[in-house]
Amino acid sequence: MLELYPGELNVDKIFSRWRKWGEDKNFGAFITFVGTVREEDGIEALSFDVYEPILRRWFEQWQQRAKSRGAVLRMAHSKGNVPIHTSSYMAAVFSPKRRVALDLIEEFVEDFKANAPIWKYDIKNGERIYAKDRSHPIEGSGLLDSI
Amino acid sequence: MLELYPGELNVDKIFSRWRKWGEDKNFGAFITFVGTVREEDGIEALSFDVYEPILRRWFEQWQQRAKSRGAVLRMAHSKGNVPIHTSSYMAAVFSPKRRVALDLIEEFVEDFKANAPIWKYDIKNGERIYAKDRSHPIEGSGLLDSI
Amino acid sequence: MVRVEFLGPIGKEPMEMEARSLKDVAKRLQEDPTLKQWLGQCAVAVNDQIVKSLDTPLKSGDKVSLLPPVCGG
Amino acid sequence: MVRVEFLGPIGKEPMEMEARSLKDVAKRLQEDPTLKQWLGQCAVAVNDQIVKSLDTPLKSGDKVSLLPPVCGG
Repeated sequence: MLELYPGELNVDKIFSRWRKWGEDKNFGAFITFVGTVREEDGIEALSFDVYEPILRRWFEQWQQRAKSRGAVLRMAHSKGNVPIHTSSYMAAVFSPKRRVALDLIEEFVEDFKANAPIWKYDIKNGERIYAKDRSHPIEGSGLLDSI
Repeated sequence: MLELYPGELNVDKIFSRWRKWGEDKNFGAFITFVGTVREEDGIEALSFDVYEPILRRWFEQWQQRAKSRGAVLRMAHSKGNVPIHTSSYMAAVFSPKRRVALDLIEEFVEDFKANAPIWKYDIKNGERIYAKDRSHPIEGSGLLDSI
Repeated sequence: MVRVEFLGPIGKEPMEMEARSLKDVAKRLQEDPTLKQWLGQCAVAVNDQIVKSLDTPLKSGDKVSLLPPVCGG
Repeated sequence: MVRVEFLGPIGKEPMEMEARSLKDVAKRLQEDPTLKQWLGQCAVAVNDQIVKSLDTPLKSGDKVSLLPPVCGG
């Protein structure tokens, strides 16, 4: 249910495949979130490092939370370079009714932004620059500096 | 930005067209909601009456609200019969950043459920039965009974 | 003459009547036993705008619509 | 020996060291000037589980990962 791709996502294809998967499972609500690289500050692309083992654990915990509410989550993310106006992130919730789906997509996307082990870089004039100012310390950061 | 179709929606096609429309407009977030007819209580399909003039006014008010927050809404809905496991409703928000998109999709879908002039019927053994118990009086209902 | 339309599941043919305000329409519709179950649950639009006051004035050619409880999606 | 890995933008080669708990690792890394800007901002995982206590015991073969501030999506 967690898919990683080199470079930009083929959004239509992933959407269609996810939708078809849910088609015969009697879900009444299907919400997708698509994140697209914005043209700003003269960047050519964004680039991503993903640490897969912890990302998979983080995702599995969310999947269990979703399951306890009758829902299913899916997610796709890019690794490496993603040009402006193409997409690097997709998340989806399937659920029997709309309320759980609306709640979950928000909680999941916000926690993804706060805690998923993914690092973002701006590509400017071919250089890869860590997007430090837009990055967030994961919950519990600073432990090794606390003595 | 408001599309009405006889019968079930071609979800993949509508999604793809909407996404392409937004592709070069520098939106960072694109959220879609898809409502699918659930198999329950032995129904064969749902059926919908839509009163288009008021639906279009209602939608245009929401479009203005979205615009004031830098966002754009889209919506598609079925008229007539929609078989189980096919979709009757799609809504979408495009916005520069995720927060507005997450807020708007929830507010828009909830107000749609409460106030859009659409009536739902169960199709059971070929009969069309008003889904009275699942329907909600529009805000301000009862006016003509108030003297 | 104003025209009164019954939307969705009410399933009643449109009516034409003389009315100078929504109050006149309300009085007339309250006399119709087939509408008894609907009036308390319906919103009202004049020329496709939802209205909230019985004092809403009407003129000849206006359209009054009754909107029973909705359930889209 | 435990192995310490530096994820994402830290850009530092893994280190091997003797350590019986995370406290030993902390002391050792605090001696490294190239890590000064990172330690206060990094979360820590032991064998790919995020941990919250310096008393977390370590044994030979364990992997310690430093996770700098993230920004997916």
